[in-house]
Amino acid sequence: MTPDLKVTLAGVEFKNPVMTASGCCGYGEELAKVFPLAKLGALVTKSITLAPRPGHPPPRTAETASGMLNAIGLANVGVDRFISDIMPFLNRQKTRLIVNVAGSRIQEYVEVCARLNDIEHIDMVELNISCPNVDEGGMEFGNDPVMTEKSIAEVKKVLRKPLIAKLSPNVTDIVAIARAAEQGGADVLSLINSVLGTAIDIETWRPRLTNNRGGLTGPAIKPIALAKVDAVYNKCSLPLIGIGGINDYRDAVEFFLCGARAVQVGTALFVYPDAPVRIVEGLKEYLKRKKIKSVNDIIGKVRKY
Amino acid sequence: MTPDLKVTLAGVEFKNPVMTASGCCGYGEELAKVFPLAKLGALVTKSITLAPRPGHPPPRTAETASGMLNAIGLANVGVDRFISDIMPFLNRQKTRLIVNVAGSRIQEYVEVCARLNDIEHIDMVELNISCPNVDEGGMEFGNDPVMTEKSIAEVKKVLRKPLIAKLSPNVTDIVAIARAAEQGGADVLSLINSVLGTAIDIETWRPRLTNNRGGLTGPAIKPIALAKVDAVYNKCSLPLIGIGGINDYRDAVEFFLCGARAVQVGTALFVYPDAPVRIVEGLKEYLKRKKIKSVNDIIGKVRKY
Amino acid sequence: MINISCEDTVLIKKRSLKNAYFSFTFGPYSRVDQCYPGNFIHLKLSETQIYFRRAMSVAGVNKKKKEIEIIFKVMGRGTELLSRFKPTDHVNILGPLGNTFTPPRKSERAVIIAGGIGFPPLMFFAGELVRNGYDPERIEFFYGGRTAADILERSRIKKLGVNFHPVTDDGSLGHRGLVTRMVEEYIKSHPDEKLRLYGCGPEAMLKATDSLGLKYSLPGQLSLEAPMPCGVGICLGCVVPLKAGGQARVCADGPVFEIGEVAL
Amino acid sequence: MINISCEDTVLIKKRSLKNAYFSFTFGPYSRVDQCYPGNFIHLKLSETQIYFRRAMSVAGVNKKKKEIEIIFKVMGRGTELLSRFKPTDHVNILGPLGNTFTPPRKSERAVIIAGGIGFPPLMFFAGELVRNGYDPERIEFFYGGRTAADILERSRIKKLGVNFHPVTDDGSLGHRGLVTRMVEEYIKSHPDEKLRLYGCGPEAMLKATDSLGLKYSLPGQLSLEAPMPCGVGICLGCVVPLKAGGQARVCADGPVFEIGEVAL
Ligand SMILES: Cc1cc2nc3c(=O)[nH]c(=O)nc-3n(C[C@H](O)[C@H](O)[C@H](O)COP(=O)(O)OP(=O)(O)OC[C@H]3O[C@@H](n4cnc5c(N)ncnc54)[C@H](O)[C@@H]3O)c2cc1C
Ligand SMILES: Cc1cc2nc3c(=O)[nH]c(=O)nc-3n(C[C@H](O)[C@H](O)[C@H](O)COP(=O)(O)OP(=O)(O)OC[C@H]3O[C@@H](n4cnc5c(N)ncnc54)[C@H](O)[C@@H]3O)c2cc1C
Ligand SMILES: Cc1cc2nc3c(=O)[nH]c(=O)nc-3n(C[C@H](O)[C@H](O)[C@H](O)COP(=O)(O)O)c2cc1C
Ligand SMILES: Cc1cc2nc3c(=O)[nH]c(=O)nc-3n(C[C@H](O)[C@H](O)[C@H](O)COP(=O)(O)O)c2cc1C
Ligand code: FES
Ligand code: FES
Repeated sequence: MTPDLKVTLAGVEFKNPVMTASGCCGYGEELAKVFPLAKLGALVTKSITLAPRPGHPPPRTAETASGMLNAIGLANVGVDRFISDIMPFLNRQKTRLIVNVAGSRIQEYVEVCARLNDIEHIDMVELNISCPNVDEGGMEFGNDPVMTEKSIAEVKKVLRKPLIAKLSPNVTDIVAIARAAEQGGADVLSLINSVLGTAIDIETWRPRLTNNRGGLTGPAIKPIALAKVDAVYNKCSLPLIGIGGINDYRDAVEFFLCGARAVQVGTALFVYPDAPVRIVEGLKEYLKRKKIKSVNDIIGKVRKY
Repeated sequence: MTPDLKVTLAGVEFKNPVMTASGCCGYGEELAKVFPLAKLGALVTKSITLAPRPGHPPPRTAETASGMLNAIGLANVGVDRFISDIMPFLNRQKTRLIVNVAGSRIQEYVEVCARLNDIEHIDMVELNISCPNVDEGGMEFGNDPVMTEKSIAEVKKVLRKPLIAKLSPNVTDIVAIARAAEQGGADVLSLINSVLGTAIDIETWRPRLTNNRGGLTGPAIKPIALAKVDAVYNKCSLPLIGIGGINDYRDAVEFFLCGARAVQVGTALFVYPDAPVRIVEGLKEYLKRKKIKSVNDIIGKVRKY
Repeated sequence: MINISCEDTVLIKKRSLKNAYFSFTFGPYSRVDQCYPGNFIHLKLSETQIYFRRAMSVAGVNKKKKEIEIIFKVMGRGTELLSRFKPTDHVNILGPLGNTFTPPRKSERAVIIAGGIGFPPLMFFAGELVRNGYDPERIEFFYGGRTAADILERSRIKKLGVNFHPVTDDGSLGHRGLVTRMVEEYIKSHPDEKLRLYGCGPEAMLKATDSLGLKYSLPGQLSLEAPMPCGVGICLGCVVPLKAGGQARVCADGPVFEIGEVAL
Repeated sequence: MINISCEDTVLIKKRSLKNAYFSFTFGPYSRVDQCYPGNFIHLKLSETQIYFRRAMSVAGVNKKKKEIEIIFKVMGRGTELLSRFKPTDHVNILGPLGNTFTPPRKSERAVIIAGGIGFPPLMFFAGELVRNGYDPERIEFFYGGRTAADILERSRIKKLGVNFHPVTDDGSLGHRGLVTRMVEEYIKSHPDEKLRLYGCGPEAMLKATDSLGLKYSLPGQLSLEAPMPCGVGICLGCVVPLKAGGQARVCADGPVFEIGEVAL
């Protein structure tokens, strides 16, 4: 008997709980050369903004101990070209599709979501609220409960698809942010986005990123991400998607045990582009070995001391 | 010509800028079996509390990708036995001595500091304000600017030695905390303490620490620590001590370039107990190679884009 | 659609060349038939020691034995670790990646300009041209280095029958001077030939080659390098600015670009 | 005061034993003269691949050749990596660490109880006793395992001249049953002898040995294991609770503890 990997988030059923993480899989075209995207629980696109963005100048990634720093700067084709140039490809893929949306003003989030509303194949929208809010002088939306609630509420006014709010880890009290997101009307929470970090070249005395600082991701941050999921689980009623340093099925299981109902795989894709497929296979084996029928049976089952 | 490694913090001169980090070198007795403590810029003791504390039951450490989690739980002999049993040993060491102090009530910090006041060989006190504040329901002192300022101000009322405030990284806005510490009367800031994290055993479904969560340290967190030092540098007028994932002289140089005037070495001691000696040697070579006279000449010299 | 594999192979042959250069042969590799000159492979050197893969150009393939060769120089942590691999050690290969050199037309003369770690793909390219019937006499293989010790695999290149032009800074082998200076002299002394340039090597060499192409209106291609987290086009870490505006990913849109295309 | 060194040594000899066990000999190691039975060394296996060191008991030393031996079993990531080391590979040794077994008095009979990865230090201990003039006939070496394949280095132990008592769960070698059951029978059948127990092995074995010591009022020592981040006493990660209250660090206060001391 093969274990059941199906999970349901906000009424949407996913064939398995393993998704790509935003910004780590482009729009899926390159990964499709490595494995059929139908093997994914869902594809999450890189962040889409209203206008196209070139991103920061290179270097915009750097290798660190068991991880990486990036300051890509939300490089993307913009929502119009996403719809005209990319969606035809995505429409042909037999996988759930989650479009990640970013912006620097609430109105930008709202406009992008409004344009995505009528595209049938898009199953959910994930809001990247870890962007600096231009209106509020650069403070990130996701670092403040009030801004979090407000931006989500505004988006929910126009969006007819289920909404995932993606939380930043760079906050004192992530539970307060999670509750604000719930209050604003989010249907699902995904956590975490990257952790603020930097690195310096000691020969040139230059930061390793032209943006001077960036986001730390990869195995190094897994303990941090896991603690955030653990902190939020049961502190609000929304289902959680765990993200951060997931490299193999073992990492994924840790997130399920801490309360994640699905996981996203980011940086690991850069090393093993077929990592999600490996994780799905590993999960099946694990559940079989443990004689557990469904992945749902392990969610939140960590046995705290 | 050997480069000058001397640095001065709050009027105290250190023969070099490399210190041990609190909790990672006991009270120095074991390290003295590996190298003469006189080679250190300073020894920073593990956190001393008013009463002795056994700490959490084992397991209280776990290995992670390029790092470790710990929840030792401030195990220490208490201030009285520290003075009677440990100080005689420390008095014989020809090194600067910084005593780290912890507590769960402001009054506890104050009382411990009062007892340390008259011990001549103690050069400075470092306040670990990353402990849960019992009076305020467990919220960490260091996570709130008001509590930070208040606890430091109360300690400064009794303490006649220079005071280092050790900051937690687990906050939205570390600059606000740094400024509060300055306002409260801190003379030096050290950052960072460990990053909140957890890990789960997927066979037993148990957290890997009996405390369920702990602090992440080691190379994994270096980019995070560096970004915090960079964020605080020039945003308040206090000298900074950089801590977090420093393994070799290259790591130390990154911290100096970002504005640290000294560094503390923690987790690396567990792998190379002579790491501080290696770092001092490496620093000398580096400055020589770069034809730089003094380590002070590289502090804060990162060339931002 | 699926054409990139991610597979474990074994180090079969290790040759230590001069100057911290090594030739490694891996196999069996299922994709040898899909490896063309310009393509590269992305090597996972250790499960946890070094996080990112390291990119290496295909330096040769043995289709019958299903073996693939790379030639690399020890530059830093990754290549240092790789150099300590021993036959029977495993390595995970992601590939083949990137685009390929466009062969010259029959009417054209191929002017190859190699330097440093840029020579392996060009040696592979020259070899494949010859194997596919292109007249080796119409290949000018310029190869620059500081001293004679920097010019590797000489007999192997000469055996192809190409016109081999080693150039060294100190004159210890071949012409003395900068390789691109020699190429310019060659161009100037062959005004009536249709030349096509192919460059791979240090940044300064690529820039000079690019300038030569533009100055003398010669077509050609340059193979670029950039730190590559993913190698497959999904991280956007390896972008370079284009002269026409916008950016290109060295891994997925390159590594081979037309002369004049990239703002070097 | 300074007596712990942190030095690079080279793997000189690698012997593959049964059941995923290996004997590794490193050298030259400057501290061979300071290594006593019970001591352990802490091995840094890779600069970045695995962060923590791994603890291994000293299984033997060759003072003249300045060589040190460990015997280990592949348990997880670290020992797996170690098992793939080849002669000439480097490893950094921190040591010697921990305390040592107290030798029995001349009037006492040494009852050694070894199991699993606990046998190397006890084999070293028995050998050193004999070398120092202790009558091998007065050493009872009990060694338990599941099957015959778990009882390693038999001829080497026998060569010491000790009374060797292999015990296996399935009876495929020596007595059939649990090693501590056999030890209890031995104790009961030697009521007039002064016995001193020495145990190292799986937790259940240590517990049973501890109980035996308390039940029959026999002195003795147990060598414990615990995950050890630092091995030198500074991280407080390896603590065990003491029966008298408080805690002890296995690395710096142990690994050898008196029977009845630790709350197992
Ligand atoms: C398409 C392509 C093909 C290549 N082919 C070859 C080849 O055939 N032979 C050869 O010797 N080298 C080749 N290189 C360069 C080789 O990838 C680098 O020398 C190697 O990555 C350096 O790694 P390191 O860990 O030794 O150095 P480090 O400097 O320690 O590496 C640190 C980081 O920088 C990156 N990096 C540093 N320098 C380079 C560089 N020049 N190019 C790309 N990434 C870099 C590494 O990936 C790593 O992330 C190629 C590079 C690319 C992009
Ligand atoms: C004082 C002492 C002496 C030892 N002597 C020997 C010996 O002579 N021969 C031998 O085969 N083994 C010995 N061990 C046990 C050996 O250290 C472990 O088997 C080894 O650390 C497991 O590492 P791993 O990476 O293979 O396993 P993993 O399970 O992958 O290790 C993960 C983590 O757990 C720790 N760990 C796991 N199991 C143990 C354990 N039983 N003891 C200590 N740490 C553990 C590791 O240090 C590491 O941090 C000794 C342990 C100690 C404390
Ligand atoms: C190169 C890169 C680009 C990213 N771009 C985005 C993005 O555009 N939008 C977003 O919400 N998250 C982005 N992220 C964050 C990831 O989606 C994910 O939250 C983070 O990387 C942690 O997961 P990981 O450790 O598995 O990579 C990016 C991460 C990386 C490494
Ligand atoms: C095992 C362990 C115990 C620690 N105990 C203390 C402590 O008692 N007081 C304190 O202020 N910091 C303590 N720390 C934090 C360190 O001083 C340091 O801030 C942190 O480990 C980051 O530095 P590193 O990455 O170099 O270890 C402890 C860290 C570790 C790993
Ligand atoms: S290396 Fe990732 S896009 Fe080129
Ligand atoms: S292992 Fe660190 S105190 Fe024992």
